[in-house]
Amino acid sequence: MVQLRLGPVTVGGVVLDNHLLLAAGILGTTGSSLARMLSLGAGGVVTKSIGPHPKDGHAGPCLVVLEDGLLNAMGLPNPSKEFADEITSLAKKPVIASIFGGDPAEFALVASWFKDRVAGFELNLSCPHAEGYGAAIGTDPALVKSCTHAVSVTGVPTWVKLTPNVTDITEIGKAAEAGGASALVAINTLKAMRISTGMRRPVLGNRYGGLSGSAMFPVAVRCVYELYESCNIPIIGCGGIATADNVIEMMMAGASAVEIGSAVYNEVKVFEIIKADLYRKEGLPSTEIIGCAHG
Amino acid sequence: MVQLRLGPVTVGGVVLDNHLLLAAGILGTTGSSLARMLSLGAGGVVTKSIGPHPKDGHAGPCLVVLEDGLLNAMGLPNPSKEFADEITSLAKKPVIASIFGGDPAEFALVASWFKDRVAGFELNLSCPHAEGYGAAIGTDPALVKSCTHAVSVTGVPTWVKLTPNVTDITEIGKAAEAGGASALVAINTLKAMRISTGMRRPVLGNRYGGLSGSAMFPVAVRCVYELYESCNIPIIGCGGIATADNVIEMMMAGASAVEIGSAVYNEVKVFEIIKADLYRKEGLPSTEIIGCAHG
Amino acid sequence: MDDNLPVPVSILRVKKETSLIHTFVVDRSFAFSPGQFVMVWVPGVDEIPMALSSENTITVQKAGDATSAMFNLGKGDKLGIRGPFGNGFAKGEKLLAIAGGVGAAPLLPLARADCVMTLLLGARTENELLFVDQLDECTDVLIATDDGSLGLHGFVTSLMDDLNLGIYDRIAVCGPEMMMRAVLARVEEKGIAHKTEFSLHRYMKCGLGVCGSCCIDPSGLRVCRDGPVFSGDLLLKSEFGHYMRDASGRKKPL
Amino acid sequence: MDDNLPVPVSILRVKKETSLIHTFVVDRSFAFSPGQFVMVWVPGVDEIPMALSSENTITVQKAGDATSAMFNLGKGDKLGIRGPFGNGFAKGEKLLAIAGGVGAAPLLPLARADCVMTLLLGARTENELLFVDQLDECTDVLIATDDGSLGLHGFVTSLMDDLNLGIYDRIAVCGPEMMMRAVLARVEEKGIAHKTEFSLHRYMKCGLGVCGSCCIDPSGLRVCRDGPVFSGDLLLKSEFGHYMRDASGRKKPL
Ligand SMILES: Cc1cc2nc3c(=O)[nH]c(=O)nc-3n(C[C@H](O)[C@H](O)[C@H](O)COP(=O)(O)OP(=O)(O)OC[C@H]3O[C@@H](n4cnc5c(N)ncnc54)[C@H](O)[C@@H]3O)c2cc1C
Ligand SMILES: Cc1cc2nc3c(=O)[nH]c(=O)nc-3n(C[C@H](O)[C@H](O)[C@H](O)COP(=O)(O)OP(=O)(O)OC[C@H]3O[C@@H](n4cnc5c(N)ncnc54)[C@H](O)[C@@H]3O)c2cc1C
Ligand SMILES: Cc1cc2nc3c(=O)[nH]c(=O)nc-3n(C[C@H](O)[C@H](O)[C@H](O)COP(=O)(O)O)c2cc1C
Ligand SMILES: Cc1cc2nc3c(=O)[nH]c(=O)nc-3n(C[C@H](O)[C@H](O)[C@H](O)COP(=O)(O)O)c2cc1C
Ligand code: FES
Ligand code: FES
Repeated sequence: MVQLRLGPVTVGGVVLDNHLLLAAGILGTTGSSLARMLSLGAGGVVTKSIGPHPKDGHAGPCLVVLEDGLLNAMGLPNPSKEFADEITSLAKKPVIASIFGGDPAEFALVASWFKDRVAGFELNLSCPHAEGYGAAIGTDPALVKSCTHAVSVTGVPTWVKLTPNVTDITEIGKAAEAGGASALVAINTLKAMRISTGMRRPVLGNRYGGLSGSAMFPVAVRCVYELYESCNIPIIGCGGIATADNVIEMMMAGASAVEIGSAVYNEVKVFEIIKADLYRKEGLPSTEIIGCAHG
Repeated sequence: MVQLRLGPVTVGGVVLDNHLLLAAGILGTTGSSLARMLSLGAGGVVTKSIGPHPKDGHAGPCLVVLEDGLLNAMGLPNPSKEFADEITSLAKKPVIASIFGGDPAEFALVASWFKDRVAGFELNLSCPHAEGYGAAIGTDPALVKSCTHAVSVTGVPTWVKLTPNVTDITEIGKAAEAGGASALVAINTLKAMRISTGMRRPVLGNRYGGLSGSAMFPVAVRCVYELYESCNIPIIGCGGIATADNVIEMMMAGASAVEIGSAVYNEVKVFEIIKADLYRKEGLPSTEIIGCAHG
Repeated sequence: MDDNLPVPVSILRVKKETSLIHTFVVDRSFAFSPGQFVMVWVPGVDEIPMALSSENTITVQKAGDATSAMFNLGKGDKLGIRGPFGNGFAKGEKLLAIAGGVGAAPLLPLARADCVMTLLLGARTENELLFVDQLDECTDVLIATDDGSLGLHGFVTSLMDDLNLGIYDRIAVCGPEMMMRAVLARVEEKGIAHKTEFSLHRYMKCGLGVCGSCCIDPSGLRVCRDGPVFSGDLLLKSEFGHYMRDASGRKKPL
Repeated sequence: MDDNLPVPVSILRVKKETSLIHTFVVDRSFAFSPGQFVMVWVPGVDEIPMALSSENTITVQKAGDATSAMFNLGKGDKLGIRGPFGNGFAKGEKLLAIAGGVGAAPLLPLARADCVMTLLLGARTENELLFVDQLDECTDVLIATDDGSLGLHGFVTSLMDDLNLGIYDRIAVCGPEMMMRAVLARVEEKGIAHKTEFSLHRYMKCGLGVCGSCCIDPSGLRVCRDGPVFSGDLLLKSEFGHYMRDASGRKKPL
C-alpha cells in the first residue's frame, strides 16, 4: 500500500496535525468530545453545525445502521451561540466550526460568534434534510456564492461543504470558489430513505435522511475527482472513508486532506488505526499523491 | 414478512407474469439470454439499451465488484437495428425494449424498429456515463418531455427511466409524465468512481461509471417515494433490490413493480428465489401495499 | 441484507406497576446483559432510550411526549426496537443494588441473575415503589420512602448507613440523578467509589455512539456506548449530579 | 472494505514462446483450477480475458489492440488482474487433451496436474508450437502441423484417428474455434461428445456474468460464468463453430 510521510499539513489556510479530520456532526456537540477525538488521533476536528438559533432537531428515530452505512436525519440540533463556551478550552487547537444559516446575514452572524475562537469555518451548505438550510441553499450557485462571501470576508479560512445531491457539483464548487472559499469539502450525505416494512412507514422520524459510510464512498471519490478537474482551491474529501487505503484513494482523486465520520461507529479509535497504516518515515510526500489519478 | 398474493400484474400498460423485471443492461444483449431469464422466473425483461447506431462501448475495465455493489461503465454497447432479429422468438412475451437516442428524432427512429415486436419501451434517459446520451438528456426537463413524446405517440406503452444524479428528480418525472409516459422507472445508477491505488488511476476504462447494487438501495427508495408524492403514473422501482423484503419496501415507497439487475451477480436464480419468498396464496393484494408508507 | 433497522414488536400486555409507571410486555425477546438499554420507537412520535427490565419488557415512567404516547398504547400496538446497546453492569459475586423510582427497571434483571445479596429500594411514597414483589422473590429488599408510608422514612442513602458496605464486592446504582449523586457522595466518604457503578440517563439521539448528544464532561465519553454504566470513580470529578444537556446540546442544571 | 478491484501485479519477466505468443510472469500467484481465466487490465488500453497458464503466468497471442500493447510491456510494468473466473475443466482420471495454437495455455496446467495421459498439440508450423518442452515433461505429446514442419502433416483431428479414444474418460479441448468444431464433429461421429469439454473464447466485457456480452445461443449461458468450459453435448446444437458476437453484440460468422 502507498504510505505517506507525515510532514506539516496546511490545508485551505488551516494547520492540521495530520491529514485526517473528524467530520461535522460526529461527536462534535461538546468541547469534551471534540477534545477526546483530538486526543484519539484526529488531525483536526469539525464541530457539529451551529446555527443562528438553538434547535432540538428532528423527532427520532434519527440514525439507523445499515449493512454498509448509516442513515441519519438529526435535524441540525445545536445550542447556537452558547456553543462558543464549549470550545474555549480548545483555543489554538485545529478546530473548525461548522456553521449554517438561512441567508448570508445569518451566516455572518453565526461566524461573528466564533471567528476569534476557531482555526477555520466550514459552511454547511449541504445537509439534505433540513428545511431552509443546508442543501436548500447549497443547490443554488448564487446563494452559495453570497453565503460564502459573507463568511470569507472575516479573513478566517472558510471551507465550503458541498452536497452531492445536485446535477453538477462542479458548478456549486465554482460558486464557492468565487465567493472566496479557501477550500471545498466534498461531500455531505446522499439524500436517502429506508422504510420499515414491519411498521409500514419510513424509519426516520423525518422520513428523508442522509446516507453516509462505505455505501457512498464511490460517489464521494467521483465528486472529489470532478471538483479537482474544475476548481483551483484545495479539496477535503469526505464520505465513507474507513481505511488508510481509502484515504490514499481520496487523495489520488484530488483531496488534500479527508474527513471521517461514520467509521467512528465501528471504532472510536479509527484515527489512530488509520494513522498507523497511513504514515511511515520513508513514506511519499503527499504532494506526489494528491491528484495523481488525473491526466 | 409481508407477502403478496400473485394475481394478474399490469403496470404502465404492460402485462407481466409477476412484479419482478430484469433491469436493462443485465444479460439483455441476446434473445437467448432474455429467454433464459424469463424461464428463470423474471416476470418481464428489459433489453440492453439499443441506440441509433451500433456501438462497441467503452474500453475495459467495464465492471468491477465492490463490497456492496457494482461499478460499471459499459458505454452502451449495442447492435442497434440488428437487435430486432434477436427478439423475434420472444413475440408475445413481456419484453420491454430499452432504447436511447441523442434527440427526439433518434428516439422515434429506434422505436420504429421495435414497435411491433415488444410489449413496451423503456427510455434510457439516465445512463450516467455516455456522452450525449442517457443522463446528458435526462437532466433537462424539456428534452425529457420531447423525447418521451416522440416515443409515446407510437401508442406502445412508454416507460421513462430516470437518473438520480439531479437536484430534483420529481421535476424530471413530471416532464416525462407531461410527455405521455405510461410509467416511470426509478432509478438508474449513481454517478461514481473508484481509483486503483496500486495503479494510480481510475479503475474503469471510462474513469466515471455508475454505482448499482445494495449500496444505492436507500437512494432508490427515496427517489421512488418522492416521485410517488408528485407524479400520477405508476412507478417501477429499481436499484439495489436483492430480497423479497426489499421488493416490499420499494412497493411501500410507491413502486407498482420492480426491476432487478446487480443481484443477478450473486445468484442468477434470484428471480425464483425472491418469488418463493414474496408470494403465497393467502398474501395481501399488492394494492394494499403499494405506497402504504405515505401519509 | 443484514440491516439493523428497528425490529417491529407488538405489545402483548401492559402491566400497570404504579400510576405513572407501566411495564410493556412485547412479543419478542432480546438477549441482553442487565443495564443495557434499547431505543424504543413510538411510531409518529419519537424514539427514546429504555432499559430492558427483562428480555421482553420495558418499564416506562410517564415523563413527556413519547412516554405519554406510550401510555395510550395497548395490546396489539406496535413499537420498533433497536438494540440492546451499551455496556450493562459489571459482573460481581456479592452485589448491593440501590434503586430509586423507575431506576429499579435495569436492576430487576440484575437481581434475577442471582448475584444481588441486598437491594435498597426507594420511592416518594408506598404506591410508587416499583417491583416490590418481584424483587422480594429473588433478593433481600430494604425499603425507604420519602414520606415514610412504607419502610424507612427517608432516602435510600439512610438505608446504606445501616449496612456493613464492606461485605459487598460491587454496588450497582440506578435512579434519579440527585439520589445517585447522594449515593456517590456517601461512597466517596467511605473510600469505596471505585466499587460502585451508576447507570446514567442522558438525552440520546442515536444510541450508537455517533451523534455526540449524550457525551459527558470532562471525559467526552458517550453514555450510550461507553456507558450507560460508569464507575463512581470516573464520575466523581464530572458533570454528574451538576448538569446535563438538552436536545439542542445546551447545558441545563439538574 | 472487501472490494474486488483489480489486483495490481508487476511483470517479472516476459518469455518469448513464439514470435506471436509471449508468456508474462507476474509477481503474484493466483489459486486457480486449470481452464479458469482472469481479466487482464492493460492500463490505458483495455481489459481482456486470458487463461492462467500457471498460477503466476498468462500466455498471450498478439491479436489486436490490448494484446499488442502488452507486447510493448516488460519487466516492472504493471497489469491489473481480476479473477480467476469461470468453471475450469472437470476433473478426470485418464484425460486426452487437444490443443491448437495458444489454446495450449489452459491445458498446460491441466497436464501438470498429472491427469493427462496424452496431449495432441497442433499449430500452423513448427515454430508456432506452444509449450512443447514443458508438455513433454509431464505427458505424452503428439504433434501435428498444418505445413508438416514437425509431427504429422495435417490437423490435430487426424492425430485423433490414430488413437483408441475409448481408453480416455474425458477429452479436454482448447484452440481456434474452427479446430474445436472439427474435433466436435469427430467425437460426435464416434458418439462420445458427452465425454468432451471445450473451452470457448467469446467477446467479454465484464467476466462476471452480468453484462450478457458473452452469452451463447440458444441456451443463453454465459461463457464467462457458466463456462468457459462446456460439454460437447451442450455445444452440438449451438452457435459454436458457426458464429459469435462482436463488442456491439452483432453476430459475425466464424
Ligand atoms: C440509558 C437510559 C435508560 C433509560 N431507561 C428508562 C427506563 O427503563 N424507564 C423509564 O421510564 N425511563 C428510562 N429512561 C429515561 C427515558 O429515556 C426518558 O424518560 C424519556 O426519553 C423521556 O421521553 P419523553 O418524550 O416522554 O419526554 P420528553 O418530552 O423528551 O421530556 C420530558 C421531561 O423529561 C426529561 N428527560 C427527557 N429525557 C431524559 C433523560 N434521558 N433523563 C432525564 N430526564 C429526561 C426532559 O428534560 C423533560 O423535562 C432511560 C434513559 C436512558 C438514557
Ligand atoms: C475465457 C478466455 C480465455 C482466453 N485465453 C487466452 C489466452 O490464454 N491467451 C490468448 O492469447 N488469448 C486468450 N483469449 C483470447 C483473448 O481474450 C483475445 O485474443 C483478446 O481479447 C484480444 O484482445 P485485443 O484487444 O488484443 O484484440 P481486439 O482488438 O479486441 O481484436 C483483435 C481480433 O481478435 C478477435 N477477437 C477479440 N476477442 C476475441 C475472442 N475472445 N475470441 C476470438 N477472437 C477474438 C477480434 O474479433 C479481432 O478480429 C481468451 C479468451 C477467452 C474468452
Ligand atoms: C449522525 C450524523 C450527523 C451529521 N451531522 C452533520 C452536520 O451537522 N453538518 C454537516 O455538515 N454534516 C453532517 N453530517 C455529515 C458528515 O459530516 C459527513 O459529511 C457524512 O457523514 C459522510 O462522511 P462519512 O461517510 O465519513 O460519515 C452528519 C453525518 C452523520 C452520520
Ligand atoms: C452492467 C450494467 C449495465 C447496465 N446497462 C444499462 C443499460 O443499458 N440501460 C439502462 O437503462 N440501465 C442500465 N444499467 C442500470 C440498471 O438497469 C439498473 O438501473 C441499475 O443497475 C440499478 O439496479 P440494480 O442495483 O438492481 O442493478 C446497467 C447496470 C449494470 C450493472
Ligand atoms: S446518543 Fe448519539 S452518541 Fe450517544
Ligand atoms: S462477459 Fe459479461 S456476462 Fe460474460
